[in-house]
Amino acid sequence: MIDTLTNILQTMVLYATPLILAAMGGLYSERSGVVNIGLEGLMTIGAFTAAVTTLATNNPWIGLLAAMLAGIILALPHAVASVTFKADQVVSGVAINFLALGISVYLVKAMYNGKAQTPTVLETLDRLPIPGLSQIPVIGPAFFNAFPTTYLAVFVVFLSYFLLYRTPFGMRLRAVGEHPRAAETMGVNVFLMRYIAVLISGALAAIGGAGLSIAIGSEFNETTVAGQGFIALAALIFGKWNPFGALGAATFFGLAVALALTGQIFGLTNYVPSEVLNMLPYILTILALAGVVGRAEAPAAIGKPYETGGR
Amino acid sequence: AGGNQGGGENEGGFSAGLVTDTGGINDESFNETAWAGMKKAKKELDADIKYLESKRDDDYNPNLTKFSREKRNIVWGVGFKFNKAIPEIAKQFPDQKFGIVDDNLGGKIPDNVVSVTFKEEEGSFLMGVIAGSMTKTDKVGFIGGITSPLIKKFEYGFRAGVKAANPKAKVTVAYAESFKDVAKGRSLAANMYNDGTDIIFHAAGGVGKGLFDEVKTREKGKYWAIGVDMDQSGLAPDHTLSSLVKRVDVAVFDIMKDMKENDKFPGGKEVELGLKEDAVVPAKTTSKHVPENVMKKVDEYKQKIVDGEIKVPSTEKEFKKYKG
Amino acid sequence: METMQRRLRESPVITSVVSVLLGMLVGAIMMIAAGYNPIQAYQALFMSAFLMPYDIGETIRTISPLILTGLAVGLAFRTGLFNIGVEGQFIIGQLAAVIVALKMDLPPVLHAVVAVLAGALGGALWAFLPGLLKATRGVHEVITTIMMNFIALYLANTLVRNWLSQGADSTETIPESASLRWDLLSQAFGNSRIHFGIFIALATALFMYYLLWKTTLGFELRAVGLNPHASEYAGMSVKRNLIMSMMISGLFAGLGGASELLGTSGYLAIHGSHTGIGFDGIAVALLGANSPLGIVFAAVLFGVLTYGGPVMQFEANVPTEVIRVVFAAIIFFVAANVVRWMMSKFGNKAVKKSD
Amino acid sequence: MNVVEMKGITKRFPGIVANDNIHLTVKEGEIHALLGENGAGKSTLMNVLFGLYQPDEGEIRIKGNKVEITGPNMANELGIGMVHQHFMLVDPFTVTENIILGEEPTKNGLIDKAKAEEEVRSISERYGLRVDPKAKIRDISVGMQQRVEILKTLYRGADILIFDEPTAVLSPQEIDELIQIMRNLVKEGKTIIFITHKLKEIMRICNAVTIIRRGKYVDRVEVNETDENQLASMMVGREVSFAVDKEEAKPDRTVLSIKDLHVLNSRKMEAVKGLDLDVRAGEIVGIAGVDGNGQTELLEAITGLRKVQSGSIQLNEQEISNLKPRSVTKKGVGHIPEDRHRRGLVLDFSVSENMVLQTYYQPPFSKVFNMNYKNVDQYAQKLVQEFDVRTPDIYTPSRALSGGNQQKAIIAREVDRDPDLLIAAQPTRGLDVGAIEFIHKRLIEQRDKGKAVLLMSLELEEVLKLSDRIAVIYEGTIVGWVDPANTSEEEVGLLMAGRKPGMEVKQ
Ligand SMILES: Nc1ncnc2c1ncn2[C@@H]1O[C@H](COP(=O)(O)OP(=O)(O)OP(=O)(O)O)[C@@H](O)[C@H]1O
Ligand SMILES: Nc1ncnc2c1ncn2[C@@H]1O[C@H](COP(=O)(O)OP(=O)(O)OP(=O)(O)O)[C@@H](O)[C@H]1O
Ligand SMILES: [Mg+2]
Ligand SMILES: [Mg+2]
Repeated sequence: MIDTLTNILQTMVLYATPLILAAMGGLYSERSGVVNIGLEGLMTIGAFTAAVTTLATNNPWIGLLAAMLAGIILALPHAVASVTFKADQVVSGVAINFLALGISVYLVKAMYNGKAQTPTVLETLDRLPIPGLSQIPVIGPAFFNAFPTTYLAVFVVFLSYFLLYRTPFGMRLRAVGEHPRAAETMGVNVFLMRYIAVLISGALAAIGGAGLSIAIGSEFNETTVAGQGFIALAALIFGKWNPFGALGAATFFGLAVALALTGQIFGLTNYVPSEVLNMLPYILTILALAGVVGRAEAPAAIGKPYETGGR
Repeated sequence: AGGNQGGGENEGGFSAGLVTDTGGINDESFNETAWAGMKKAKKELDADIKYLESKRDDDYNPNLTKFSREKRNIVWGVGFKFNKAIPEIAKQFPDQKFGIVDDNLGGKIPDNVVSVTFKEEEGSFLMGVIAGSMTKTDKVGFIGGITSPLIKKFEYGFRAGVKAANPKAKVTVAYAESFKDVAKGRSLAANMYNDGTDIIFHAAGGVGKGLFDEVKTREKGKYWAIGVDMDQSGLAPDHTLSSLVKRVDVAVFDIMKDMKENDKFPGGKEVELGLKEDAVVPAKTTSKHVPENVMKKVDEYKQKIVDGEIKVPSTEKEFKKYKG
Repeated sequence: METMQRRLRESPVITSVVSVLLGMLVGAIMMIAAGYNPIQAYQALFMSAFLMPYDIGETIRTISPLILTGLAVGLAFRTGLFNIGVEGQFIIGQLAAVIVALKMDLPPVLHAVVAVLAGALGGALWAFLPGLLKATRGVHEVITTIMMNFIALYLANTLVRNWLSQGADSTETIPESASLRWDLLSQAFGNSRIHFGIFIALATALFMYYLLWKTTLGFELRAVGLNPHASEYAGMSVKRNLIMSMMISGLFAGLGGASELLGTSGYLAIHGSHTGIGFDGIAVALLGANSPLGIVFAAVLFGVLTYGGPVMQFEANVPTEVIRVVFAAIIFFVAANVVRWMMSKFGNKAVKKSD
Repeated sequence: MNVVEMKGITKRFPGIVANDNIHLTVKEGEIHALLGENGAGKSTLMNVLFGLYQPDEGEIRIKGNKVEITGPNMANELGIGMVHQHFMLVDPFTVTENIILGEEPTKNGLIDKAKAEEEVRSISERYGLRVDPKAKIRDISVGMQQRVEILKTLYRGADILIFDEPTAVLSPQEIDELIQIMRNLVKEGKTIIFITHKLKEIMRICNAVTIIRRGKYVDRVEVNETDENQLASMMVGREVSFAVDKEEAKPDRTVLSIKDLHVLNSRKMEAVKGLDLDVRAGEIVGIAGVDGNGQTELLEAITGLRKVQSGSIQLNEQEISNLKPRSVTKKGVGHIPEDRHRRGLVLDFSVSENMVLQTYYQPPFSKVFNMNYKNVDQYAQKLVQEFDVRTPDIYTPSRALSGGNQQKAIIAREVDRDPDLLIAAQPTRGLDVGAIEFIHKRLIEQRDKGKAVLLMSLELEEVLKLSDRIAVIYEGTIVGWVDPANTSEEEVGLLMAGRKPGMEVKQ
């Protein structure tokens, strides 16, 4: 029983980690008023870059850094299109998704002799037990023998909370997402804030993706991310655009996946088709939304391009 | 870059085309091994070879059509997913010869089609023997990709092998319902290992990568993985007991060789390959971690299967009847 | 001169054409960078779609479901909803159609009609829940539809394996009576799998135009999409229209799934991941500016690129993925209205020079 | 000394010259009015001064120095602060957060909340601007929001303050309070530029006026050398009559009768508490009250937009409470909503489509389920002409119309449906005198045709001028009825503040 609980928690953490990071990325962008449906693409480019760089350098930390950089670079067109050119942000985000998948698989094929996946990354960011804490029964193995990206994700959540709610930078960023004109009259540079926010979102989502290719998994292919960017977006909304809310939502989703997977190990499949078990996380999410969470209040200016001197 | 070998038509020579399923040409699985067979044909038969990748199931028809228009000596469709497209195109191009891997078209094979199938259960049985003999916890695991008759062959063959070698051992079975979700593979593996399982066999394509990712991080000599399709020991050299290698390359090559050299084409037939044909065998690297006595046992069982002494079950029904 | 310049700047056709060319330029740069020959590649890409009647037929077949999923996304957008769930509704459309095709015994034509209608209904019902939750509980449709996509996938898989087949990977092929293929048409296009789906798609585009701009329901749907508060004030039921809009959107998607199944594949297979046609629909709708005509054109472009992609890889060795990059670039250029920006830069310079 | 000198300012927008060679001179320590019709270019000129827009031509001198104001930051540095016509407040933020935004006091890189609140408190005490530093903007009254806006400028040490139409949204008491605040500010050495449409206010507190008309400079006059009539005619370019000509009302049967009504607001608190009200055919009943006393909820309850908890609402002796908006409309209620952008119009619909927003499904606009746009357009054309809606054509999106014309379009739509009861909520908010005149005439015309008119306005003057009877609302109930002919702004104002006339008023 205890083992099962450990199993469930460990799987939960594993699944939640990339979602948390990507959702934090989305948080910055959307809090500043820029919809980011491109999280999926940003994760993809992160996963790709991390794998390729780690293969080249044999150092996953460099891979992680490179992924961050790639995320920032790919987020740039989204920022340019939606902030400077005032394009529809959803459209631009969808383009990011196409672009990321296209570029990364194209480059994988060009680099690895037509192969659709990278070779296996041998040096990965393995589970990192925290001495002492990891010995605690049940929660120790789940929370304190986690991947470095997990610790990073939790750190980013706390950091984001402080940054967004305690610092001038965060206050300005949120103001820009609620009422850009008001922020501008107070001397806040709306464009700059939005650029920074979108680029941060690229960096964080890319780290989330990197975790999939150099921590949890050890290669990159077309399906490495497979919709997790969208789930992260859902977690962000589910969590009401709040760092801890998003953390909770991503963890909830991880828990639902864990229940389904562990259920299989228990032989639940003798009674329920495995497909139905696999549906569980999604059904639970909908039930939670319908039953408990309900209406979420988006940042007021989300999705609206801002024009200096416009009305 | 890329990988289309050879140029245009070579008059009087031999030409072949290969259409992959959605896994792509370098899937580290049957598409890739099939292509290896083609490359061998290029080298040894001087064949002109080309491949087309399919992005979606909808692409099978146009891709097969493209090669048929070029009047290649044979067009291969690799994977059971071609079981609807091959008969349809074969009907449209009655003079064209086709080959399908991993499906027998329900027995209704057109005259211009050869079907190549494997007795995966036989090879899996040997994997089961290895796992059953070597488990210290009497708990072994199986991770499947998407539930399907093909993957079930692996599962029941494996379970029968375990049962034969170690009736006490318990087999935990889980399906990821995906061939791609690495994280799921890893989580399932972690769950099983945490649960006391010490050896896991997979037939789950990319999902299986997660198994290797997980086993790698665990204590050497205690936790093991068994690969599938190709020799996967490279993914975790210290943790891989064995891999079940499916010699699609040999099958594909042999048929083409027969066509070119003997002008023989087993049209309308199912070529079923098993242990007897050495088509589903343990990887060469197996002996690295598997002790001699177990290797010996594997050989004994292999002989019994080849001799027909043991009939390996491939479905749930057959497995239930199987006594071990 | 000035009016002409302005007209050029504002014409959506010019914007689209220039954006397409620019997008292809981006693709060409990528190809050159990786050492491929872009001219050869593009030649193969576009030739392949029109090479033979067979290819034209197959291209049209590729286009048909894209039109329908594009219309589905576009209609929802028009009414203020973002239906990411087109993918799932498409799958349910396939599922419902294949159930009717396999489990019911009906005379030809009627069988096909009932199967198509079942698919449409299935898609509509699948979209009903997100609509309902949005209307009554304020749950964001983006989340629910994303979740519903996965549920649809697994639902279809489990039904195929446990009910529609005996544990196999796919269902039987549907009977002739339920097929949307028409031999004469197929033969006219070199035995390709072109089918009635294209007519369904075009008729649906017309229907969407008619619905939105010619009917009272369309008036309501648009009003609610643009300003729910004013619509409520004016006596429209915001909730009902929200649900309606989701359902009509789902209906289009379901039609897409049904006609794809009954016309193209003829069976439903177990899938490990989504088909992607629903997601492509998002891009198509956005590129087509959510207007029925625009969506049809965007689907044609996307269809040609999609069908030609593998040939490009085959002929010029260029990985097909470059197509996605090209398409992404096109979307960017259209969305950012780069053409107008270039025109204004260019225009200003011209004016300054003439000063 | 001239604190502000704007010379020959020209600002063009695509298709329009908003400011055409405008001059503005403001002396130190004065309250300077900027007067002009809607769309005259007042806000634009002030946005130029505040650095939000860059002028195409002209020069600006602040305290004698020629400057180029490149942005609000620069304006702040020059000591210019602006209270915008449409409040620039971040709703989910607190009062303090709004004030310090952009210039936050920090400790170790984090916002020093305690210090910020302390500072806000001290400035607010110094100038008599009562606010709750910890309250969220969305929870406070409009009056307090405005004080926050003023505090924002003072926090930044502004000594030139621009108030863009600050009184349009305030109750008489709040206006008095604001005027007191402005006097305090001048006493503290500040200079104020004050935009308003209300000539009385100009006469009351301003020293000088600059008048602009259609983007052009008209004149600068000292207040003590002019009067209301002269200002009005300078602004409009013709003589304007302020008096509303109306005959004695001939009230008939009761059209609307409300008994013991209870309604909750959006926060689920009781906003209307046992309210009784009746309106008869042929009369205008005005509801006077300070914003937030249940007016909005009352009107929404009548029109079916909000649920009634208990009590009855009868229209022509039929119960209409908790009917759907459409049924209420059909039973003969017309409604000019308070917030025209939110409720009144689908801004992205054409003028023509907006004209049939409630009636689109009825013949001749529709047949079965088809729309007949030919008839819709014909009808819209007719209304546009009849009601003098200034629009390029009926296909123009209503977003592009000026506020006054948007309002005219709504009135046209509501009046033409010939309802028994016409509810007009804030019908002239933010409009210029010309437009106000037009709308007032239309309302009286309805009354004279024997319709019942229920008028809700935060502008006491308007209520007094138009109504035949006035119901004063306070905390969700009618606290008194007054006869406009025999009352004064003071008396009504006291009732609105919840005090019975004759009671001692403590200062
Ligand atoms: N950003 C803008 N883009 C285009 N036109 C504008 C813009 N801002 C103002 N205008 C135009 O400039 C003119 C002046 O507008 P402005 O807001 O300055 O008027 P105003 O005098 O403040 O009117 P009101 O009394 O209604 O506040 C209007 O006709 C308006 O159409
Ligand atoms: N986005 C825009 N682009 C161009 N012109 C605009 C835009 N928005 C408004 N205008 C113009 O601004 C003018 C005034 O609009 P505005 O809404 O400020 O009117 P208003 O009379 O001030 O109404 P309100 O009472 O709402 O303040 C109109 O003439 C309109 O044409
Ligand atoms: Mg103004
Ligand atoms: Mg105005």
